[in-house]
Amino acid sequence: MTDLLTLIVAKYNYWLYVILMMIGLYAMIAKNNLIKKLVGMNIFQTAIILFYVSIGYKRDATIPIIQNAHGGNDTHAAVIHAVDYINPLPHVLMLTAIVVSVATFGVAMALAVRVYQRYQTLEEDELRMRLVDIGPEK
Amino acid sequence: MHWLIDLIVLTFVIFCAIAAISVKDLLGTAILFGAYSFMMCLLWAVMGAVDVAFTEASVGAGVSTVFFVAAVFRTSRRTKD
Amino acid sequence: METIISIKPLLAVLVSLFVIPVLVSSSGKPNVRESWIFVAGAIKLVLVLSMLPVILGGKQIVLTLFEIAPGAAIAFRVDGLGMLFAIVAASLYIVTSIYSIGYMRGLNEHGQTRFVSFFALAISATIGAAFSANLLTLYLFYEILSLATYPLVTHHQDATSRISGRRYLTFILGTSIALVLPAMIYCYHVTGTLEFSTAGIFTGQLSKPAALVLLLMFVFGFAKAGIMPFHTWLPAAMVAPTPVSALLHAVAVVKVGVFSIVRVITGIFGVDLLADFNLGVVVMSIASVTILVSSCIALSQDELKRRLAYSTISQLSYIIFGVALLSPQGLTGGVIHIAMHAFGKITLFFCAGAIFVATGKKYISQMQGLGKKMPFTFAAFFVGALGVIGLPPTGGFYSKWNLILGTLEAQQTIFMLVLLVSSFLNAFYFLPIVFKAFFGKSEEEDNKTPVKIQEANLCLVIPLIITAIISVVLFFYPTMFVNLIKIGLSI
Amino acid sequence: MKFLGFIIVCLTGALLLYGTGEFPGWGDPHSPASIHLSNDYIEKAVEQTQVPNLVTAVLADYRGFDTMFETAVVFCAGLACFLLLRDFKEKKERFYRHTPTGVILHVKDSKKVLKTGKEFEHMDKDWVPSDLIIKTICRILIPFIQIYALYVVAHGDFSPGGGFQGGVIFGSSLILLAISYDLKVLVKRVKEKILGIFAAIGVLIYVGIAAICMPMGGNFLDYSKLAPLVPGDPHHIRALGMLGVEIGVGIAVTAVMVIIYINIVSEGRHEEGL
Amino acid sequence: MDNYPALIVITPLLAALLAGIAAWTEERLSYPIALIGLAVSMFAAFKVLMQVITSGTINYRMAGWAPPMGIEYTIDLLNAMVLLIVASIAFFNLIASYKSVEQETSDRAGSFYAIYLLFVTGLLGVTATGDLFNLYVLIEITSLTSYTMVALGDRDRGPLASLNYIFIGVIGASFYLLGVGYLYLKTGSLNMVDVANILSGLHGSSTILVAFILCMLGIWIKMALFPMHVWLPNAYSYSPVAFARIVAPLMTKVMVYVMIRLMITVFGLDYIFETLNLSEAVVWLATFAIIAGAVMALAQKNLKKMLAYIIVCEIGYMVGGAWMGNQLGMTGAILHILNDALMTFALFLAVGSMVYKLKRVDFIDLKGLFGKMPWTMAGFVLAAFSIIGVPPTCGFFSKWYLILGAFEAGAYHFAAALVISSLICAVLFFKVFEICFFEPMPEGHGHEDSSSHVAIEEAPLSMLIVSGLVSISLVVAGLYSGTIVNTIILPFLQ
Repeated sequence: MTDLLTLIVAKYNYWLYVILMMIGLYAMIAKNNLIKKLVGMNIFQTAIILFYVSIGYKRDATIPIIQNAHGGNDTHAAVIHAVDYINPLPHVLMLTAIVVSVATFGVAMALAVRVYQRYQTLEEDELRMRLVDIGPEK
Repeated sequence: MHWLIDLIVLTFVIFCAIAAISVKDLLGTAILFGAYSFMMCLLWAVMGAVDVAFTEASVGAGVSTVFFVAAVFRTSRRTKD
Repeated sequence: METIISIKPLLAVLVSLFVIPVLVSSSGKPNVRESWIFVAGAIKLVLVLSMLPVILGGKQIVLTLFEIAPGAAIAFRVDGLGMLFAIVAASLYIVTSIYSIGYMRGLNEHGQTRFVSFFALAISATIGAAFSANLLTLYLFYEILSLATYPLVTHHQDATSRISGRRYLTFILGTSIALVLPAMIYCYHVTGTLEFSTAGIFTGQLSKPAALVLLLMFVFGFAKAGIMPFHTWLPAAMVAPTPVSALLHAVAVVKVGVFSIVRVITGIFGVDLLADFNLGVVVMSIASVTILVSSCIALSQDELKRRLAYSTISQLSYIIFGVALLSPQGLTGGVIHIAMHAFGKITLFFCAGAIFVATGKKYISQMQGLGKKMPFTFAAFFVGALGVIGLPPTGGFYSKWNLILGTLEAQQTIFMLVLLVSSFLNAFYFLPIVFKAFFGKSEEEDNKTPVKIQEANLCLVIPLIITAIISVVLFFYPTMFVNLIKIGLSI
Repeated sequence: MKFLGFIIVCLTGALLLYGTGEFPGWGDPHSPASIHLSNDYIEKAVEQTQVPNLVTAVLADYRGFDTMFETAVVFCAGLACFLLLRDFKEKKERFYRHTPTGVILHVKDSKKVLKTGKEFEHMDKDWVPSDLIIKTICRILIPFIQIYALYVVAHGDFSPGGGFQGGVIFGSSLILLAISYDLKVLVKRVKEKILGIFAAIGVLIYVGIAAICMPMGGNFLDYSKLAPLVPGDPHHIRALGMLGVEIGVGIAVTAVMVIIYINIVSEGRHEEGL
Repeated sequence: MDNYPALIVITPLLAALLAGIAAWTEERLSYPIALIGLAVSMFAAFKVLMQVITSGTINYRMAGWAPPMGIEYTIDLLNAMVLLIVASIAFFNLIASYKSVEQETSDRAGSFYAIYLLFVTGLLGVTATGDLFNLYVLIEITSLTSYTMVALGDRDRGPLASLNYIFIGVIGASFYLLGVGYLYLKTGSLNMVDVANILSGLHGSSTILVAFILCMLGIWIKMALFPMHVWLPNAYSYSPVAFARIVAPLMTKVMVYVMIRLMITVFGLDYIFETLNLSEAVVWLATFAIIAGAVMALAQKNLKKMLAYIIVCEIGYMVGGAWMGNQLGMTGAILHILNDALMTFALFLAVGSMVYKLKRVDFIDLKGLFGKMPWTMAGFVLAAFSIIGVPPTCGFFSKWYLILGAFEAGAYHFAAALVISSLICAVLFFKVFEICFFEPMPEGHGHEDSSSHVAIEEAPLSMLIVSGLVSISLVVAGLYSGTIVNTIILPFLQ
């Protein structure tokens, strides 16, 4: 029982991330409205970012900014313990991932506007009907 | 203590996510999405990822939401699902 | 065996390839264009013949171009068999070129530049196939030939030729990809080589059922050989202009198919292996069925070219039949029939074309009495028919004689019967044509409407006379070909 | 589709959960991720780069190559929005307000363009600008936001933030201008051409700084080789290089954010919108 | 100078930025800038290939940091080959595309070139990098640019197709990112070689298994392996010609390269084929992909769509070969990366010329094309033969290795699928040839009112020259495939 409890405490948030990802994925696949799909896409991406960030998390450690880096003398700078600082690498990766996701989001929004301009709707089923209406492909 | 905050915020995040994809008003979705991003940003701050949190605060809760509202402004607000 | 490395086989293949750009660029000037064809054809023939003494001296000429994988290279090797085939193809190419000038100009056909270009490409591929050192190279040229002849077959660009072209490709390309390619790669997978050798490439890796399946895949896969039921492309391809039918469907295309099968039987499996497994009989039975059935069908055809086509199908199976006898006499008879039949059949096709150009007649029933108007044509036709039937004084007799001896040698008496029966059938469907042409009454005589019919122009008549004469000459001097075969198969 | 989606989601979820089975516990300081590389970064970064914010150090130096492409992605997004939405045709319908009387004119012919000035005011079809309070407050706020943005860029080496965050904030301030007034105000102040060029120049600064290292004898992005070019303490040259790079990122991001916003909100016409 | 590895990727990026600036100041300059950028990149790629062949793998440390701390470019024979393919195809396509771009996106050509160069940068970077996360960023660059381009081509359907492409593409990229996350969690590193070293002690781990599956799924989605191919036909047929011509030969091939790289360098063939034993299932999947792609191609009425489905089929070839679990299959797959890139490029070059002249390429629009555009059609025919697998074009030789590999692995179904797909391709292409050859061109083609009728004639010379070069290279690559295998592929695999 305690094993299970420690397991839950140690892992529960990974499970919740998975749930979050799946909410996003479900919205991307099953939602009818294109904007909703985009929201799903963003949820999916942020959930992954969350996953990465939590890889980097370390108990009893502080943010990855070295204190007194330039403030003290040389002896001071020498005592940096890796255990005291959170792993900066996932943060770096996720900064990049966030930028990528916002870029994709922007482009997707622009496309959604274009689609709406052309078909006056963003619902997938209606779009499919419009596509049938405009006839065979050129 | 950490994990308690973490759990509470995480629950909020999931709640916001579900709400954002199930509201029938797209402007509502935009706002809920902003809230979701902000919660997410809190979560990251809790985990010590200040830079990421900062970015998400400015991007996810800021610019993305603005883009979202702009897109909703140029398209329709209502949706069937 | 002693080998010489020489670039000659490559040159012989490439010479008509290099001439294609020249042909295309001189498309506005027909005379210039056609003289180039002759130059190329002559160079080709000279190159081929220049290798002849070496081969007759018991040596081989080899040239490896590209090593694709160990044991599978694009390489040439000139041996007796290849030499025989190359001589036939190269010499008939020149003759056909003369003929096609007459034919195409006589009928004022469109797209003549395209026609001669692809013709040159096709003959390149034929020589390449003759000189292939291994199955990969052979397959390569086989495929090039299939594709190069497609525009020739469909030259008229009308609905009929479209259907024929479709059938042509379906059978030839389809079988080669679906049957030959896997079989070839399987051979390579098992043995690690595709090099032709008289002992065969398999050294005990093959069980009898596997060998049977592979053999059948090859025999049917090389559908250019026209083994039934993959023969229907051949009559269909007769929509092509007659020079195409003549050269490609009496010499190049069909003979490449047969030649490939011969190569596979003698060079890949090896005569001994097939004899051990007793698989020759299987191939012989298939060939026999084709011989008899197609002869019967030929009897019922009224269109001359179609009758010739069915006759070709049966004659091709003679060759396979002979090789499948797996005895020295049978092999000799089969392989030499490649040459003998080529000269005989091309004469017949030339005649059919000449008749068509001169009179516009395609059907045998319309040809009564034409012999008096076109004596040279029909005389040549007669010689050609004798060659195909296998009667002296033509070369055809020699090959048929050897085949019959081969059946005796291999103690397959029943199959000798097949040969005899089919020879009778051959006689039945050819000789009446000649007879009626000379002694029957023409429609014009019945109708009393004088229509001026005379021999076709010289470009058409001279080639057919030449081939008829060669056909006769071969009866008296077959030695060179026989020697080539003996050297090629080391028998 | 819903059912299919549900099944795919369940399968993927199950797969992911299966993978968590062997995860180290959350926040475990001894997990491989926290030991292998991160210790090197934490312990050596300050010494090697003189930048106390480890994230910035890794972002702009150790993995500066990633960041360069990240900026290229942003540039690409800007280009994409321009290519997709920009429409140079003028809209046919226009609305004008006669300022003295408050009468609104609806002009349907695109050729008739009224001269806007004291008498006539061009107004948006769909968007009525906010009232005075919001306008005023925004006007006061925007300079502060912009200064903050500059601070974020400049101080990225020492505290959270950096070129990207600063750029986004600066971009947001301009967007705020558009929202509180209307789009025309923004378009008038920030020319499209300037934005387009700045988006490219920002990235170009980054790539340029990185590329100059090559003729200076170092590898691509090796800031330490820039020392002869820059006066000052060669000890801090990496930090300086990073600052330069961050400024480039900031410029590019600012420009691109505004480009995306303007194009989305005005459907590419740059005339009227939120 | 030994900065060539960086130059390969940097010059297109620089050129993209300069072209972006030129788009706003002096638009005429953007084309020469792009051309110069790609020429330099191609030259650098060539230099690198020569260097790798003579002196072995090149490691280039970005910013001078030793891996795994910094990002490293590891260029071995496989990379170098793919880099040269990508750079040269991009360069030659640019030469051929000047007129098409002028015709299709004249008012924003500068931005178009910038996007084009960014796409090439992404592909080159994906190929050159030795870092798992860097790979992700670069994949996103290629994706983002291709999303844009898809929306630009067909005004009616493009945006919607592109949006759907985004959804699928993001799922693919995110799966890959997740996979890398799982890997990172277990190994703590992102450098491919470093990760591989650590992984060798972790073979039994379920996390690594999931990471592997996620990475593969992500890459498969990006490369459009059946049944994850739905985005591809639209993406290829809606984008502007100049872009379709480069995305079709390169995008999927580079993704196949990534798959092979992950299999060989990161996870290790031992892990995949011995510990996991997944070979058979994936080869079956590839078999279905081949058959499905071929059959769907049969149902198409538009040339571009048909070619797109043929690419789906070709992807099956490469995936199947790579997963065969023996050296022959892998050789075939790698050789097919080169060959397929060349032959799809040749095909799309021809199609591009047709689109340039005809505007639409439904089958019915192609009537009588042999007469009107003989040289374009000659290139098309040669490329088609290569796809069918007629020797001596290069398509035959990779098929040769693939079938040999299938025989060795006992995967006879895969060999059968290869043969069947060849037959179907033959049917497909001869269907097109028949239309072009037998049916006369109708009057007033492509325009409802015959007053604006323009005579269809041969494509511009720039297109023809490139088309001719590529067609010749098909045969040359075929004949020298033995050399390629011996100098590049076999040394790489050993």
